[in-house]
Amino acid sequence: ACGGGEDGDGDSAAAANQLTWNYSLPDSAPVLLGIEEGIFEKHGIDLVAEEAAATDLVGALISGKVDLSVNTGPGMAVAAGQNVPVVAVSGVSTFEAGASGSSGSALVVPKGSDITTPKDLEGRKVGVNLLKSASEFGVRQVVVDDGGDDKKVEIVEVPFAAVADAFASGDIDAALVADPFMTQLIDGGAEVPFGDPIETVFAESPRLVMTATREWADANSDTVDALQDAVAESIELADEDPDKLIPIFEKYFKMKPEVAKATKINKLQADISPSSFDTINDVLAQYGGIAKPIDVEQVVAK
Amino acid sequence: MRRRLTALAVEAWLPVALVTTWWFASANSTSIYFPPLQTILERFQELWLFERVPTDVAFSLTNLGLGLVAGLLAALAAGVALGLMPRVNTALTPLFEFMRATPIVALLPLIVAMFGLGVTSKVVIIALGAFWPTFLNTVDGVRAVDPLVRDVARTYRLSAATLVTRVMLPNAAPQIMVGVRTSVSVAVVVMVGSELFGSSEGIGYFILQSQRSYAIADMWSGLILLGLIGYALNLLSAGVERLVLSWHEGRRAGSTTVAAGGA
Amino acid sequence: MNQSSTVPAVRIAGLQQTFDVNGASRHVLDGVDLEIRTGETVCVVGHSGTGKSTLLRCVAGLQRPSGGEVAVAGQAVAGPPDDLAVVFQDYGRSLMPWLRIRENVTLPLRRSLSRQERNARAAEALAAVGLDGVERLYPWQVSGGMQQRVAIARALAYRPQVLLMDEPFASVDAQTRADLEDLVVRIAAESRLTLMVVTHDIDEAVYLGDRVVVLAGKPARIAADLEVDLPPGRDQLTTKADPEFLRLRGEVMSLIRRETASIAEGVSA
Amino acid sequence: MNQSSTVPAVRIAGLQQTFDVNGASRHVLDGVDLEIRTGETVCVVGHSGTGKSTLLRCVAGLQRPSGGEVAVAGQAVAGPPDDLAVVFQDYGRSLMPWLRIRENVTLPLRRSLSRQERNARAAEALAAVGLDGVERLYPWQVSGGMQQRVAIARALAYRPQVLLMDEPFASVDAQTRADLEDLVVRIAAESRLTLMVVTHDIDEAVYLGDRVVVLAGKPARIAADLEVDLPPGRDQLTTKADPEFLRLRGEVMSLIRRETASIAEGVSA
Amino acid sequence: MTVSERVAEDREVVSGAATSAPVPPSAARRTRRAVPALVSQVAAVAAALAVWSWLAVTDQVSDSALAGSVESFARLAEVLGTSEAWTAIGQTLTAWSIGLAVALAVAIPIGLLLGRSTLAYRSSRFTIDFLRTIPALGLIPLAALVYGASREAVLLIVIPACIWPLLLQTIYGVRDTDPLAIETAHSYGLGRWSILGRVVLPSAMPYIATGVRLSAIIAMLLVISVELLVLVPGVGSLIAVAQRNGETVDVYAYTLLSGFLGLAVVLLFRRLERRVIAWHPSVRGHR
Ligand SMILES: Nc1ncnc2c1ncn2[C@@H]1O[C@H](COP(=O)(O)OP(=O)(O)OP(=O)(O)O)[C@@H](O)[C@H]1O
Ligand SMILES: Nc1ncnc2c1ncn2[C@@H]1O[C@H](COP(=O)(O)OP(=O)(O)OP(=O)(O)O)[C@@H](O)[C@H]1O
Ligand SMILES: [Mg+2]
Ligand SMILES: [Mg+2]
Repeated sequence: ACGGGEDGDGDSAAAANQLTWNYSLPDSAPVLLGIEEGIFEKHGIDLVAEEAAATDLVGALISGKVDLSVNTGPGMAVAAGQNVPVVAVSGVSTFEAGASGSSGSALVVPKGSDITTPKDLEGRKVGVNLLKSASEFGVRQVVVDDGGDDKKVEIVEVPFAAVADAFASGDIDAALVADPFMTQLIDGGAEVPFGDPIETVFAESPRLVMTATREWADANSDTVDALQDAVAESIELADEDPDKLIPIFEKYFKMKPEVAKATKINKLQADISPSSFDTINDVLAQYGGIAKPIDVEQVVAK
Repeated sequence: MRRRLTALAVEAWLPVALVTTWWFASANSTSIYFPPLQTILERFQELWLFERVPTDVAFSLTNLGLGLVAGLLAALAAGVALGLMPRVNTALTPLFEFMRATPIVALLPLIVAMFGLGVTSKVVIIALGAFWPTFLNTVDGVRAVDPLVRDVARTYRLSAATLVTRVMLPNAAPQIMVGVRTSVSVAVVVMVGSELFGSSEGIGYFILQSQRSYAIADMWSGLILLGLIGYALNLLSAGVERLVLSWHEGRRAGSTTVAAGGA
Repeated sequence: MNQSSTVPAVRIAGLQQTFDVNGASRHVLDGVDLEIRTGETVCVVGHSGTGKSTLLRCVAGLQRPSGGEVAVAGQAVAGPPDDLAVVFQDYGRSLMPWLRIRENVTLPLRRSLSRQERNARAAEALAAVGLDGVERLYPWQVSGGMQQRVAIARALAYRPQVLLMDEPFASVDAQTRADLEDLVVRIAAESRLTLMVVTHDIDEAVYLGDRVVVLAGKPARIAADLEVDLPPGRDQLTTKADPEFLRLRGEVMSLIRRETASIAEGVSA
Repeated sequence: MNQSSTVPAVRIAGLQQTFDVNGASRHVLDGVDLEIRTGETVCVVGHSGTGKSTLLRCVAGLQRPSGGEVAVAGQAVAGPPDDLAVVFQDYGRSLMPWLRIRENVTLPLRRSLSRQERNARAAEALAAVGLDGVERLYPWQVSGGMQQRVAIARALAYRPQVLLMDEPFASVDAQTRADLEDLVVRIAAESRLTLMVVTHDIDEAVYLGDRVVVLAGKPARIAADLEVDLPPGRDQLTTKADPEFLRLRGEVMSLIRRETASIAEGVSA
Repeated sequence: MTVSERVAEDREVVSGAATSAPVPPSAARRTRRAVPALVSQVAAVAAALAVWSWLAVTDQVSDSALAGSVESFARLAEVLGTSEAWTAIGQTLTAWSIGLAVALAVAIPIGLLLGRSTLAYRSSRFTIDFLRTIPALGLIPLAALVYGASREAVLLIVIPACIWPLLLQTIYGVRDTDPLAIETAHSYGLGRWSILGRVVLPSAMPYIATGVRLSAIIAMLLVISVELLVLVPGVGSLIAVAQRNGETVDVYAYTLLSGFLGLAVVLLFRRLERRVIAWHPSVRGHR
């Protein structure tokens, strides 16, 4: 069952349905809930979850360390742009705000800043926690959509934890931050002038997807179907009662109860289609995230 | 002339052999992590000769130079001072070791908070990285001076300046030089680390970006560039070393035994 | 002149030295008393391993005695006193291998003198010990005896008031040794140098010294302190043939031999 | 016996040695010829800096001569020959500071002997040079003379066939020196040791040597090679009072003095 | 008082004299001297903590970047009561010890060889200088790509990074061996390997010891850094999780923990070093 087969599990019959899965980002929580609630088991899949760093969602998959992983929609596009053979086997969330009405991230500015519209960012310095990512492209696109010139915006990488000090010292004029830092900053007086550029730009595009290598997905199309069903059912459960995710955050993300309670996730959606990558494809190609548009058919398991 | 050629051959055969092996072993590679060397070199030429020199390379090298100079000077001064004042050294050792043992990556937010996002914090980080190897070796080298040499210095009541420049530094020089050479390569490593945050240019930044976007050949080309920069810096320190340690080499060579000399 | 007759250049009183070795303690010096007047030359002789070098190191302030007192020019010694120079027994290691011979000699002069003066003094001192033309070599490029003479030159160029020498001529040939002895005698006389010389050559001790002190015993104390009553103005031939010289020489020799014998007995007992 | 009379233990022929110093070359040895028969003791004397140590180092295979040939036991020397031991002039540096005295002595013995045998040999050798009870000290914990004796003990414990000694008794007192001289004479006779001793003490050279070789000149060559024709069985008192001893002593002394004088002229010229 | 005097005086205070260990007149003096070393160390640490608290309390730096020292220590004490922390410490130490052991086993023999043979040294000089400048941090993502979040990824980064300083120190240590010591051994017929093992190695030991200390700490730093950046289970991943969740106090508590781990390692190696090179002037009389 293992794409790379490096695990060397000789007991192939028993392990036929045991799949290891790298999760990352709070949006993975509904899937984890499904595991806890036995939904995957019901679909004949024994999904074993291991956390991975958000910056490393492809390596373990390619090297066969795990069977499944998660990735972001833009991350998938970047990988596909370099012909990395990874495909989405199921959707999890989109860039739209979820049940809580918040996407959990926003562009914030220091208290009393004169920035009120995206165009005001021209000539300013904006911090994002990762360059060449949805954050950077989102910011650029909202500026352009507002009639501005994105080349006049200087975008630098700033760790979330350093944003407050960077504001205080005047190093940056705005920053795109996520929870729990967003809430901390807003509590500390920072303001949100115009919402979340990422949400605005990417909207219904896939935010979090479950991934596998193409080779694996081709060879295990039945399992892929079962996975999609299990994810869909898990999502339904999470949508019914979002509070069920709180213990998941505490257990799998080691969050403190207050933090877990305040954590918001995006709109959940298990369906995934090649065309849902169109926006991502356009924006990334526009700003150099990928050299040229990708063939979106390549990113999704058949 | 012939001796020069032989010397060159001695220096060059291993790298040439390694590169050749790499070239042929990777020629038909389809692994995304280990692209053919040919591809890497093509990218190298496109990227670094000399398109990105004024931006990424200049940015990184400036930080590196400033950080290295600051770090080494501080290490020499502090190392000699603490080598000469064992009591102070003893008092500060646990603190120093603790500071040294604390991963900078964990403190990045703090460093950004204290020194801002600009080049200052990068230079500070590089200086900090370059500091320790030279500092430790200097302290150890100064402390290891032959007790009899120390006695000579004491009885003849050498002035502080003479003691430091004529006795302690030359005595510790062999050990300081190891420290410097380690510092130089640590500095390059840390330079890359310093570009992990708050950057939009630099060789380290470029490498990280290449990795994130799976442009693996670009990443390799950047690593090769770093290796070359490191080698150049090492040549520089080797030159300094030859100058500083000429007595040392002469003494060694002067009494090389026949068999060893023939080897 | 008046002061110098009242305050001895070197005063050692009840000096004790014990070393801690592998947990046990080695008692090396036990109650050594010695006074050296300004301008006087005292030679210390004794069996190998008695404690001569240790005594010298205590006077030089390089070693803190376990007990007793040392004063140089009336000042209790707590660190190396001013205007005191030492020629170490292990001359090879006492030269800095990274400095050329000239720099080794001028090293202690850097405090006070200009570069030119320093070099002039070094040249003079090196010439005095018979070493011209090697200024620009490193110590490890010259022979053992030459190294030893560099160490002597360094001490002379420093122009100390008290000079301690630990077997300073051990590595030079007989002729050079005689020349160096005469050099030291001359300089000592000319500049009222207070001199303490450790030597294992009894002829040399009697020839150089105004007094010869025999250190002996385990732990060591001063076993004898002999005045050398020879006419002033030493000469290698006439002095060494003087009956008084021969008498003193014999006396010192028998003293040392007696000590050695009794030690041997002590060991076998 | 037959072979040893035909093949000399040490054969030096046309030995040249030049050093490269600051670009210029220093010509130290110029055409030295010397043969030492098995079991013979040859003492080398000469002015400080003539090239005695250099000569020894060439025989020991530690230095590649610039010209000429050296053979030990009929074998051309290309590296240190088997069964050859050296006592270095700079004994302090030749002892390993990280080894205790016993381990310093047993260091060269490792290969063939058991641990017990090694320790027994070391104890014996140390006792022979008058150093019992210091086995467990480090070299830097004992006096200069004691260090020198440790170096000698190491050479003796090694039981070489050829022993080269470079001013081996320079740092010990007269009495110990006499004892060590007798020790070496005895061992050399007992075990047909071929011995080459560099010394600056002419009495010692004549007393120890079957031959005394005078090295002199700049560059140096063998200026004289004197047979010592004294009755076998040396004794510190009788031998040194023998008229032949005194004659030889005088001859060597005048040879060296003449050389020194002519060098001094050379320098001033 | 000249500097050189002060040096010697200090030296005696700390080491009981380097050349020799004269017994001081009374034992009381020795204990009186030993105490200030500890006192001064405590004082230095206390001063540093004071500066830290001052920075945190007076809000020189924002709360999200710097937690107070008291809270951080309190939190550290708290987490040390959890099995989670100890598991992480175990994982980190395991990776650290494997990495360091491999580095030692590789670097010291090669260093001895390269230090003794000019030919080998010159042949490999370019390669070594080139390779050792390739930044460990830059390779982290590659290791992660190839091995994922696993101990292999950690070791792939840690081992080479530890080898270089150790290799260099060993080479220099070997080259600094007193030529006369080698000649002595050589003339006594000690073979190439005996000389290497019994003369060159002990003589180079002070350099190697510094190198081992350097490498031990570099290993610890990198193990934790890789854990942090790639989320390999261990102390580093605890820091990463705390950072991600914005729990500054936790970040500092775990950072303190990693600092203490490093400190423990260094103190351990200093101890070992004193035993191994007890004969060396810088250590003589310490024991
Ligand atoms: N490594 C070297 N480089 C340059 N010159 C050297 C070197 N070694 C020795 N010499 C020169 O060779 C000459 C002879 O030295 P050597 O040590 O053999 O003298 P020696 O006869 O043993 O003298 P001494 O009795 O003082 O020990 C000296 O003038 C010295 O300067
Ligand atoms: N650092 C030390 N630790 C232990 N013992 C020591 C130390 N230094 C000297 N000794 C001991 O003190 C004694 C006297 O040594 P010292 O060097 O004074 O002798 P010496 O009279 O100069 O002998 P020599 O004529 O052989 O040089 C020796 O027995 C030696 O072992
Ligand atoms: Mg002595
Ligand atoms: Mg010599």
